[in-house]
Amino acid sequence: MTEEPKSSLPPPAPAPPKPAAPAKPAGPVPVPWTSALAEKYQARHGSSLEALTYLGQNYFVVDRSLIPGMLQLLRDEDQFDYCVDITAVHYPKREKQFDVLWVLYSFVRNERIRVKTQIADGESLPSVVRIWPTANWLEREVYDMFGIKFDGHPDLKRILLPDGWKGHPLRKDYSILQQDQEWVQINLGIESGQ
Amino acid sequence: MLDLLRSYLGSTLTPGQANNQLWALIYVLIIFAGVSVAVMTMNWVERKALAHFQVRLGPMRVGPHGLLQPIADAIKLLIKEDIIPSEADKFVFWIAPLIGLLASFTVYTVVPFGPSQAVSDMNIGILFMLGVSSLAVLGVVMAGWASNSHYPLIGALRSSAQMVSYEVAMGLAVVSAILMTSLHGLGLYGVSKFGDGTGTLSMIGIVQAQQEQHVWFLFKFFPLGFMAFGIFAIAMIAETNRAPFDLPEAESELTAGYHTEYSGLRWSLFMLAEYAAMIAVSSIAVTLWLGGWMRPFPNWLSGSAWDLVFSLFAGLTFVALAVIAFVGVVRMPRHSYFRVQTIGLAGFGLLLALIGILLLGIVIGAKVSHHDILNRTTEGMTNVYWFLFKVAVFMYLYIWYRATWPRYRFDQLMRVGWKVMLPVSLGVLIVTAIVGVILG
Amino acid sequence: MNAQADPENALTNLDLETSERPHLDSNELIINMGPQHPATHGVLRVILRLDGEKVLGTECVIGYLHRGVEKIGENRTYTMFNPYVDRMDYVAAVSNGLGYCQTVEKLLNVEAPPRANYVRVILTELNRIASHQLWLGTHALDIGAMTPLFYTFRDREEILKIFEKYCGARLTTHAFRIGGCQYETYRGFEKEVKNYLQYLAPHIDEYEELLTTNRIWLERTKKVGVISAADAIALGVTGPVLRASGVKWDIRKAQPYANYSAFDFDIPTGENGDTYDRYLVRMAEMRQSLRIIEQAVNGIPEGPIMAKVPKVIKPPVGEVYHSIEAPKGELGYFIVSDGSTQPYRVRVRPPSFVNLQALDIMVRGLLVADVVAVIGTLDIVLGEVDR
Amino acid sequence: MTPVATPFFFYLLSGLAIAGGLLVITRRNAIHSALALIVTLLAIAGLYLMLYAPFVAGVQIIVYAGGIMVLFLFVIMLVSLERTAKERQFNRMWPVGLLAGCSLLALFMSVYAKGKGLFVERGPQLPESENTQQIGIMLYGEAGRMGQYTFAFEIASLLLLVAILGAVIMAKKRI
Repeated sequence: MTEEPKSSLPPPAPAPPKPAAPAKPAGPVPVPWTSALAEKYQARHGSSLEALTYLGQNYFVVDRSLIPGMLQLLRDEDQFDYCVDITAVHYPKREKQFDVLWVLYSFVRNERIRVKTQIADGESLPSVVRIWPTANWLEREVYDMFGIKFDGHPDLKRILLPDGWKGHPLRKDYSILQQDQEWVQINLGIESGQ
Repeated sequence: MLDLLRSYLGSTLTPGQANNQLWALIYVLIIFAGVSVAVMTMNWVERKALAHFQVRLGPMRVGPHGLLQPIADAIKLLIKEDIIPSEADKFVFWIAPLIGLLASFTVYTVVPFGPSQAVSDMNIGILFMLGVSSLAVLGVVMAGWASNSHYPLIGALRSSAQMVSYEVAMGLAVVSAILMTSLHGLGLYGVSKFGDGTGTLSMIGIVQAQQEQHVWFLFKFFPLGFMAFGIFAIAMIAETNRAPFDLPEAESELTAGYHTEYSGLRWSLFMLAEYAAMIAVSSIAVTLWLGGWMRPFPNWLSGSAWDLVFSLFAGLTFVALAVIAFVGVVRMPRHSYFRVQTIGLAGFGLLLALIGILLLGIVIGAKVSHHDILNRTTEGMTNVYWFLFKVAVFMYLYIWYRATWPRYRFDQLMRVGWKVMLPVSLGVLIVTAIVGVILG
Repeated sequence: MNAQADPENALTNLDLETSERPHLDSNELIINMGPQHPATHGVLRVILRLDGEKVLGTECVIGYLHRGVEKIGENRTYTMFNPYVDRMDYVAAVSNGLGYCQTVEKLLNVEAPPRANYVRVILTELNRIASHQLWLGTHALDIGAMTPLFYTFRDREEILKIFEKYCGARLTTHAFRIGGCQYETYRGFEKEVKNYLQYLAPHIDEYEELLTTNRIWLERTKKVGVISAADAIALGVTGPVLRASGVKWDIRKAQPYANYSAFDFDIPTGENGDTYDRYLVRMAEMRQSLRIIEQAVNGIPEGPIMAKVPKVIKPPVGEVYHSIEAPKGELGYFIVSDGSTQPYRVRVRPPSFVNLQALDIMVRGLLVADVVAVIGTLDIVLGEVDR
Repeated sequence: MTPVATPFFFYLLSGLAIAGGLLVITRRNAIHSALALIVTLLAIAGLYLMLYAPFVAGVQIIVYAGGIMVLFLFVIMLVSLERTAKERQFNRMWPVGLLAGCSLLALFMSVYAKGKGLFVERGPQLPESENTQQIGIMLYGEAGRMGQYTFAFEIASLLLLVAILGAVIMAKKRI
């Protein structure tokens, strides 16, 4: 969480007031999460997994290699039977550019956790559609917006943007005013959509 | 000319029976104009009544209380561009609304507004009516197919299946009513032994049979007549594609069903045909089960005094409508913006009042002078009034249904048609025959 | 009558080959429902593959209303982004705002003052009623009953009037601010809300009178669009749709937020997971909302309505997922802060989007008319599906 | 009601019927053929009316034009027409068909020529109003007496019932 997004056109937002706000105490930081669940997975996976908690919200940061297996275990053994959301965050300065997150919930435990992993641009992830069918559209959206491919997805194609669109808008190097001019000209017959 | 008028008004025959082609032609023109006006009125009434069912006002802008709305609509539809899809089958597309219109207007040739107030009294009257109204489905099917588009096609498929299925139950219900014309059993209200035991298919003959048997067929062999009527009343809604059986034009599923691709005049012809068909099937129901032109309680409340009372109804209805209009005038906001509307509504009320007074005058004149022609006119007017009154009740029911019920699904519609209506109507027919033979 | 689909629209994600192929080589019909169709509640395009009128499979094509809300969020300050969320589920704008404000509050680690929470609950529950009313009207209209639409709109109007008096807007209200509510309640607010409670209860009876025991309504909704509890959970379906399948789960109870734990209310559930149960659940939810509002409006405390938050909102570095029970289901926000005035990433977990995914399994084997009913019963808002 | 312009209407209706019949076999589009067939059927109904047989005319309209043809159209609409429209209209058998048609026509002509005496100048002048009753008496008989065709009629209806049952069984995959 380092940089301002690199945007070719700055948003027309009023600049924040110059006099710096009184120095706030540094916010809370993620601390290790201790619970039976965390210990179980830490024991199983060791250093490739970190269990953290931040503002009362618990999450695992895991290595990419754990991904389908650990999620499968979470659902099968620990009853996280509801996949709330799948999403990603783009950090262009990092070597592994993408954080991919699974937000999970268990009805039985009434508990919400997140599983987070990091992947590099161009790397793909295994699809979890077989584990939670709801992942179908969610993974498609991640693919649409970030260009992250999910192996084994039954129908990985764009969902919100039209087929044939170039670029993945939620990457930080995609300006807010950018669009696929070529697509607009061909499909809408106008010079520009702006 | 006066002689001609007198010769007709003095006649007790329909123009067809009297073999009077001129009068037949005049009748056809009157009916054509009358049905068109009735459809426009129905249009306004439906919109207003539906609006009031649904806590809103309905048309209020064109004319006082939207009275001129149908005319505005008609003009708009006439001058709208008539779009024919480029992929459509042009000839069939062009002819389809005409077929529907033709079918629903031809039916009126045999509708008995009174014992002599019909274009013709055909020997096969009811059969003719059913036959011609069954042709209306051709217009719908052709329209749906000729549009060369998916939604109209599905609409056409639905309507052909629906109309053919409900025609069966409808026909059987009609047959049991026809059967009653020949059976002089126990009516709900008394025994009768008139006639020669031969039934009739003639529309006028059916009403006369009810007159002779002193019972509306609705109440004959209670509840058999009632059940047959119920079947017919349901089937006729399906036949005319109205809610809750309006699947062929279900706008939330098929955008507009078979007339999706139609616009302007051609579309309005479909609407005209639909409403004309509604009035036509309602007249069949009135003729078969509700005693046609007969006034209520002709036997119980008999005598010339009661005759007078019931013949005053026609004039009184107009007077009542005039009073409603005048109340509207009084309640109109006092503002220069509403001046034209107020004057218009007052004029309309005045017109209604004049018609009412004219009708009352005829009745009273007949009572006072006992002039033959005045008597005949009174009689004819009363007959036509009661016939139209009963039809109007049905038209109101159509609106009521539409405001109340959701739409059936196609398979449910078919199930109701084949698994409920058909067996019941068949059963009613058989039981009617048995009961008639035993009691007769 | 061209039965061939163009290759672009081919139903690739359906296993049609294995499921019910018709015995006879009858023509399959590909019908494009939408994006301009009266029953798709916006610009949803559903490609239907039909055998006669029977649905063999569907594919939803969405995105016609995509405005890039998440991208906009990254380019606006926290405060500036607040009105944008109203434009997602525009019939439940208050809920959207509540979810967003609470997520940012969580990120800032501040709590809205109690009075603000009460006002929030009242407005959010009123909004839930308004959303359900809109759903009921349009759903009934899709099934062919036109009258409920006008009844519900008449009553929804009163809610919108309260909103308008409170914050000046009727639909996209922007009622809440980060840290509480910007406006104190107007004079007579409580009285008007109480009057509305008195007014609405008999009117809900009126809706039910028209539909609940109506034979045609029963035939059209019972056993239509059934989704089992297991399927619903697997597909991530939430909200009334999930509860109608028998899962008694409501975030207001499971993980209470905004003082919901202080109120006494039930979670209505269904048994069969069909359209009729979903109808009953939503009707019951309206009544439960009335209960909540009544308790809230009676117990509304005095005090400040806005917590102390800095003028310039600069949450510390961190990331937070927070979700609320919107009228349509779980509405979640995942916000990543990099310590600047603008969110580094805003992710919205839209209930409509996820619920719409269930359309396919719900309508297979049903008729075209049922597709309309099922789209209605899912209660989707395309502004939220497409964002 | 005495008829008006009888010859004119006779030739008009006959002409319509023949024209419709020709269109049925010459149109490429099956829907157009079906519509032409409806014209033919309606024209024939008109001819029945001219023969003082209003009941038969009415039944002709209800059953053929209103019922059967609608089902025809229903089926045709479900079948893809693009292919049939491109196919050859007449197959190689047309000389045979023409021959058969011509011989049938010749047969009719010869019957008409030989048995001219059988065709009376004017048809039986049954009163119009009696027609329906006459049919009823023929089919069902009067009080205490069986009709001329009662047995045949009932047999025919039984046959139709069997046909309906057969159709249902064949169409339904499982009962």
